[in-house]
Amino acid sequence: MSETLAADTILSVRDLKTWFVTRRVIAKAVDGVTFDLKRGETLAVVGESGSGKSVTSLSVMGLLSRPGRIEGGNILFRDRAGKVHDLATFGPADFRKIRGREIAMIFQEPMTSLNPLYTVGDQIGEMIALHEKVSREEKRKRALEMLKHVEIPDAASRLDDYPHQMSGGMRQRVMIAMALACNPSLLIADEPTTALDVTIQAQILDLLRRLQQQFGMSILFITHNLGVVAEIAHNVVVMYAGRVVEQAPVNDLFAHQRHPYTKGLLACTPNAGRDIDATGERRALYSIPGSVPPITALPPGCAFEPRCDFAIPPCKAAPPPLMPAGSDGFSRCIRSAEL
Amino acid sequence: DPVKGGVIDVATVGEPPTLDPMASTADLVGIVTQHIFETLYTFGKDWAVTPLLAADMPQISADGLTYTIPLRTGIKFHDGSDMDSADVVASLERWEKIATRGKQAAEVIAGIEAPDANSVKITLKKPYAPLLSLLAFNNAAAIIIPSENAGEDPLTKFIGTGPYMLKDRKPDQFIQLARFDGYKSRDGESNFYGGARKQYLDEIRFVPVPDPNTRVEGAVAGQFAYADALPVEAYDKISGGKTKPVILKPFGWPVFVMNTKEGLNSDIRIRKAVQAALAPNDMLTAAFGSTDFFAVDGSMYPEGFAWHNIVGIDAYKPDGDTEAAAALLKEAGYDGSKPLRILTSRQYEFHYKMAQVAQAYLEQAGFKVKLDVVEWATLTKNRQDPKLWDIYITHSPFLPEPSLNGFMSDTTPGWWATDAKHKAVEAFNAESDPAKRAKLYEDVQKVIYDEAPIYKVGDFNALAAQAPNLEGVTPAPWPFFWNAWLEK
Amino acid sequence: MAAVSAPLQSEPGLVARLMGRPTSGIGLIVLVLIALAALLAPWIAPYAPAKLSVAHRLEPPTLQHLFGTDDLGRDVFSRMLYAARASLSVALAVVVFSSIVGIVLGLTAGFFKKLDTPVSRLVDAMMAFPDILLAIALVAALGPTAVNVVMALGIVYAPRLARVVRASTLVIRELPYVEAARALGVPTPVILVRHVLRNVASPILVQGTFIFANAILAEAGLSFLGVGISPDIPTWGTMIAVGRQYMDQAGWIMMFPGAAIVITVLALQLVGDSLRDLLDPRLAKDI
Amino acid sequence: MLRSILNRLFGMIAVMALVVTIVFVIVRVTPGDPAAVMLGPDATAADVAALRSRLGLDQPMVVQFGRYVLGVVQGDFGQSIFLNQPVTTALAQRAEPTFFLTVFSLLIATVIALPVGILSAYKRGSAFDQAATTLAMFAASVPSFWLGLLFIQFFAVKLGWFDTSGYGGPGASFLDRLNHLVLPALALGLVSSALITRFARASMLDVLNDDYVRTARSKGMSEWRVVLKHALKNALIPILTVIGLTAALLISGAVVTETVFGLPGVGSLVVSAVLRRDYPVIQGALLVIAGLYVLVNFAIDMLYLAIDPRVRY
Amino acid sequence: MDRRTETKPLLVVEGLTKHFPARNGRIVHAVEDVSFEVKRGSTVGLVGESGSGKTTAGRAVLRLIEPTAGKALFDGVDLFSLSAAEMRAYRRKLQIVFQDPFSSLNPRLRVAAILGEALDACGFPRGKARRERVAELLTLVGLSPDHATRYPHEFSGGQRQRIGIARALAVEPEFVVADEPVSALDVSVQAQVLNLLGELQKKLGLTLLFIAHDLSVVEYLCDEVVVLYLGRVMERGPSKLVYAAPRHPYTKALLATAPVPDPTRRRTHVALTGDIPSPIAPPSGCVFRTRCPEAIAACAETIPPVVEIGNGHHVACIRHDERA
Ligand SMILES: Nc1ncnc2c1ncn2[C@@H]1O[C@H](COP(=O)(O)OP(=O)(O)OP(=O)(O)O)[C@@H](O)[C@H]1O
Ligand SMILES: Nc1ncnc2c1ncn2[C@@H]1O[C@H](COP(=O)(O)OP(=O)(O)OP(=O)(O)O)[C@@H](O)[C@H]1O
Ligand SMILES: [Mg+2]
Ligand SMILES: [Mg+2]
Repeated sequence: MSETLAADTILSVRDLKTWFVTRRVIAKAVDGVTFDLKRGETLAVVGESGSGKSVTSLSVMGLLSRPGRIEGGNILFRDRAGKVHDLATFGPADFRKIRGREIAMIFQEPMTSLNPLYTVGDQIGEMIALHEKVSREEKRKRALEMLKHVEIPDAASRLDDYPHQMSGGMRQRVMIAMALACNPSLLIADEPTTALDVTIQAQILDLLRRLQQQFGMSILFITHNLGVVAEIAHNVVVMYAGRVVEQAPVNDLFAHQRHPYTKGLLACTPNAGRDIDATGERRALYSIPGSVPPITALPPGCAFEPRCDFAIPPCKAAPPPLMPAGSDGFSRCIRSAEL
Repeated sequence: DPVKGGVIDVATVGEPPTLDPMASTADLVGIVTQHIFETLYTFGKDWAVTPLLAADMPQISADGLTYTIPLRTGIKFHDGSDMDSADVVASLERWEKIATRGKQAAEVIAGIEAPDANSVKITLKKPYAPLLSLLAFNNAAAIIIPSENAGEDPLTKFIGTGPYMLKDRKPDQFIQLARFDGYKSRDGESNFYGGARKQYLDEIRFVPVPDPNTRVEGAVAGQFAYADALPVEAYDKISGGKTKPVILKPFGWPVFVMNTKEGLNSDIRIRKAVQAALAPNDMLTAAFGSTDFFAVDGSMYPEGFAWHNIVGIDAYKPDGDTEAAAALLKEAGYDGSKPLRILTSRQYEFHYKMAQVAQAYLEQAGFKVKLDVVEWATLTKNRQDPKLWDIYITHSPFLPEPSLNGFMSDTTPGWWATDAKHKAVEAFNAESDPAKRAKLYEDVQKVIYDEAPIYKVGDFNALAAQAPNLEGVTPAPWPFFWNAWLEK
Repeated sequence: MAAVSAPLQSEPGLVARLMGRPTSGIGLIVLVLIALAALLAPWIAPYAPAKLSVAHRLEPPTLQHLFGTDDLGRDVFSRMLYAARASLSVALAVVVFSSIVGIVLGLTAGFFKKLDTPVSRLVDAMMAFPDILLAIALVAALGPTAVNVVMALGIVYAPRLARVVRASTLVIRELPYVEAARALGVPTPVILVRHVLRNVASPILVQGTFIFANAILAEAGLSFLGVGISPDIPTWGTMIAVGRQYMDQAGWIMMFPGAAIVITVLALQLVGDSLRDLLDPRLAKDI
Repeated sequence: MLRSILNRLFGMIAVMALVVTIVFVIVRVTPGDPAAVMLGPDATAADVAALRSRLGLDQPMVVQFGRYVLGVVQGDFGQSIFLNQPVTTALAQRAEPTFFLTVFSLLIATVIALPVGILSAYKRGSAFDQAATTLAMFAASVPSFWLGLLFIQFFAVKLGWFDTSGYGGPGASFLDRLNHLVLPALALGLVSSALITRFARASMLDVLNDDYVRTARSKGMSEWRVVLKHALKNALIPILTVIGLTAALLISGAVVTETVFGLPGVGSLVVSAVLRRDYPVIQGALLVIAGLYVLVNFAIDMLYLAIDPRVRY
Repeated sequence: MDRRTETKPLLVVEGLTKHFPARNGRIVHAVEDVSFEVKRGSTVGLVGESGSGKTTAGRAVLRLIEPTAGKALFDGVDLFSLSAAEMRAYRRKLQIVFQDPFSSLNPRLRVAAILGEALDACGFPRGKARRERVAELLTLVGLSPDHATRYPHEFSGGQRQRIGIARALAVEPEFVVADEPVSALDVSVQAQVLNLLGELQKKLGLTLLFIAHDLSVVEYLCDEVVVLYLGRVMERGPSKLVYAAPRHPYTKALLATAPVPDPTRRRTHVALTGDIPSPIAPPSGCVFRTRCPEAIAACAETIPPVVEIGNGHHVACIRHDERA
């Protein structure tokens, strides 16, 4: 292993390139993603639909579906024993040992992510049995314990429920219980609250925060909602068209954006305090012009350049590199200093 | 040498509609039931009537009106009871009522009685030469059954006096016949259907195999000891190994029956045009392939039959005479607008093939032709309706008695009824001296060619397949398996 | 949602896309060739289909008779061309007939909630009859003519289409664009045609291809059993039935029409399969 | 649970009722008079009229229908004109070969199709998948009777391994009967396996794209376990449906196959009944087979209930 | 006070109720006794969690589904009492914009045909005038006139939503229901569409019923807000009042739990526990009581009436005055 990993870092993705290559097109879904996730912390990945968030997380889990393939970069991961692996080089058998035990994952759609034909108890128990030698009673006991951890009311009686007998929020709790059953050191949560109502979303976010304190796992939290980011993250990565455009600690990022895209994102969410004046007259919202280009037809330079208010001719020339910006962050904008 | 024992499977053309031989004229019914039931008379060599259940030929009164038939004694039915004259009278009365041929005979029969236990007496209204042949026939047959069963219609108890008795029947699967141990054979030699009947085989099973190719393949694969009515094309196929061909030569004659009552063919000139136009050579070649299986022959009976003669057959053109036909059509004023409707079916593939060739020749002569291809069942129904057809195609074995042929009656489809016909046929039927009858038949044949109520296409042979180790089977239009044995 | 990935690309035409795949490309070419052969039969066929020449019966394939001659000395090749006409037009008529019936039933059941249960039950009941069996019974009842065979098979296949149409209609009925049309006060018949029918066209097209294929097989089966269209019109099925008797002397009589059926049906299925891949968004979703 | 069973039961009865009606209608559209057909060509008008009234054919349609339904409910499908036995008996006597033919073909089809379909879906786009899909499509393109003929020609006539036709004589052993079933079951099974393969593949593909399969993978499970435990069980429902459907198709395929192989089953009974104009038999066979189909569907519905907890509303 | 709030209501909804049949003869209480007013030229926001009956209420008002009970007085005419034929005449005055920009446009029709259908509906003549009108509409929603010959799939989500809006506007309606028109859009595009709606309303004097679950969007866009929970109105009134001083525990909880893009204002506790009950068997009394942190025994007994507490601010809580 040529790459080194700082001791407090559990996951380091470096210049990851994950492409979908078909006979007709090459879709560079992820093309230069770099970030570090520190032990016990939450790293939020934000970006609009199609920006490559899920593909990034699936690359880490080795769950890419064909024709997706990692074309370059490293995914360095430190396991419980302290050994560092490059997941980008892993084969299916290697991944099987890591998944569930070291890295667990929860998904956006609680409605469809659980197998409808098995009880939730079975599905949690299965996770345990996959990685540990446990007796039948033990398995059941542990599953129940997990259900209690995720604060499912009357857990003992819900153990034998089927997923369809539960609400979306409950199911997401079950997913979390399942993910944490083998005490993984990294939890990847791909938009775990997007499909939920605000009140339920708040419950889940709360739960995750509490469990993080309890279990000490690191969380890679994927979302497109900046409010949620503010709510849960320690560090934030902003993605646009398959690339990381900015990384910063959460407070820094909301205080001062080092990339025009991030700036735009924040500006275009309506905020009554800012957008309605004292007379009750509303100001037009800031809006980013145009729309996200398809990843199969990105401009040669900065991907955001066509929509950018700050664009200057050099932006068109070549994709800017990810450069340090601010005290503890990075930005992929050549004018980041001016922002 | 003959050995006792063994079971044979006989592939037949299908499932017989009934096992009551009185109720049907179907060949298939006769083939199966002749093993179970017996008649007073049957046919010996050269189709001479010979006694079966009767002890001897009848004593016929000088006026030809009374037939006294002596019966054999000690004959047992399959149920163990003895046959006597009461059974015979009851059976014959049932025959008169139910069987087609019985009904035909009933028209001339004045009464049937039993003078004593061992003889019956049939009184006629007028002399009727075909009577014995009718009694001897194996379909619509005058079988003898126990008197207590004679009231049944339809028949449910299949109790006869034959060498084999019905053991089991699964429609469309098999009809299983087992040797009847109480059977009493006639003494002496076997004589075609008559004479001694030997029961070598333990069991005979008739397996309905409606599809001719399946029959062929089954025979080739050695599945059937005997497979009936095979397509002639299969000759080479069945010539090697597990089976060998049996040709019955000649078997019968395909015939185009003309509707003399209504439609185009009610005009004799049109009928003559058809007669001239048809080319039997090609029709038979198409239908039967090689001359091994057919003969282009205009005589109503081929050589070898007492009825054979060549009177009138110059109207029969082996290769057709298109010009003559066209001329006749013109004379008849046919303008080609009304189609000549040929009713046929594919039950017998050779019917359909002849129809196709006929169509080509008829069209050449100027006819407009419409083939009406229907199922056999529909054909037998539709031919009853004179409005529906001009020609229908059928075939018949060479019947031992000419008056048994359908067209000889006025009422069968075709409805041929002319003075000339009546004159010839009545004279023929009234005469009982065989030699004189043969002469009288020349007149009948002449009328047929003059008036063209039917068109005989030619002679054809039947092909069957038989296992090499099956011995003692006499080629016959309705194959029978008493006297047969399996070589070890 | 995944369809968002390439919303701005304009799509090439359906035929072009079919030609773009090797399987359906070949299928399509084969179909076109067969259709042309059928259409141009009178010009291509070296002999009249009914022209018999008893002297030349059962001749093996030669240059004069490409596919040999049959039991009446007719040219098998010519007959096959004409048989293609009959077989294909019967099958096509079946598709048209069953589409009309199926679309009417399916739209009715799918669009009008009140009629759904009765119509669906009727369709269920119709589905309960195995295809050839029902066709045989119907043909037996009505008589073996081309029209009746088409009707019988049409009735047999209509429920399948009805189900497909109903299922799609149920989905489309609830789609916002239908609701938008209702909100505009567009009359129901117009909605049915412009919005629903137009969008069930894809599943109908896919299903129609398969029905076409099945109808060819079923017609052959019926003809083989002797309850097909009138036997003096050659079809592939009747040709096989005839050829069967000459299976080992003159195998060509049976083999060529059999092969024609296999090739045509296979081509149809290849095209149908690709059509489904291309038109059914469920299967097309991840590439 | 009970409620949904009752619900389906009711639906099934409704469909059955429609089936009975359709069969009744089909037979009534027959031109011509069943009585005349029964009595044959020589019957007099008086005889026909007598039989008509004996059969109740002179009654109003509603009454006839009522009687017919009453008969059917009591298991009385009438009397075969040709065979002179009750239709039920005729059908029962021929049920065995058809039953075994169907079961064996289904078995053959399933045993081939399931693994191939699953593997095909799993290895979507691979050489195996392409070969399997193409082969399946090819199999689905071959008329089963044609295949049967080729089989007879090759296996029975040339090689002599099997009997060409029939179902063995009276008292044939079961093994002997099996021998008669091998070729037809193979011919029919191969053709039907195509449908099941394609369906199994399609539903597996569907399911393999589902989120819970991804969840299962994310648990660190081996691939075969993901496929067999999580994916297959979910795909099974549509697959079961198509297997049920295939069972029905097989019966219809049996009509032709039985004719080709001379099997004395329900299929060849129907074909000969058609040729013999034996309407009550056609009617009865249609009814029984359609009824079976409805029952099979019902059974599959019940299986759904057993497999899928979601269906228990 | 805003000028618009003084004009008389264009739409008055009274006691709107919609029940759907559920399995086993039970019913879904999708909307129960909902009343509100929409003043001419104003925007009313309908907020609530998923399943609270927002869409159902919106569709029922337009009679896209038949309401079970209630009245919808549009310009004084009760829409619910109109015959189907009479309703057709009203259709063009009331339009709807849908949430999903992908399924709300028929993929087989070109944009010109989609808009053309709307123009047909108001009897707009065919020909050159129509082409000009289509161009005009497209320009109005910020698209280019030559987009008319394209198919929907050739547009991005935001552009499609614009087409949906253009279709609704084609018949020159007075009242538009916008059912979560921006929820399916990317954040960066969402603002464009919100701005467009705002502009159009000003320019055309539209009256808007805006359905959303994003509280900040409603606060920004709407003059008044109606908060639904399990099909019932919890609180309604001028946005300013409701947002500044929510009087219903549910509204408070909603506002408290909505994530705000500001890490310095992180919530410290979760206001609501448990799940939304099933609309098939809503709780007795106040439907919210099962999750309400302030519920008392009496809440289970009576359905709290919606009472006005001043300035058009209405609340349905028996304890509202305790907290006043
Ligand atoms: N199997 C695939 N084949 C081809 N392209 C794919 C595939 N999966 C994803 N992509 C493409 O990769 C890009 C990134 O997708 P990804 O799912 O990572 O987006 P995301 O950021 O998670 O978006 P969302 O917020 O919608 O979940 C998209 O443009 C998508 O179309
Ligand atoms: N056609 C229908 N049949 C039965 N129930 C329905 C129907 N439409 C809606 N419902 C039910 O009515 C209730 C209200 O649904 P509605 O769609 O109005 O909610 P909503 O507030 O728009 O939710 P969302 O935010 O998810 O769009 C829900 O419980 C829903 O399940
Ligand atoms: Mg994603
Ligand atoms: Mg809604």
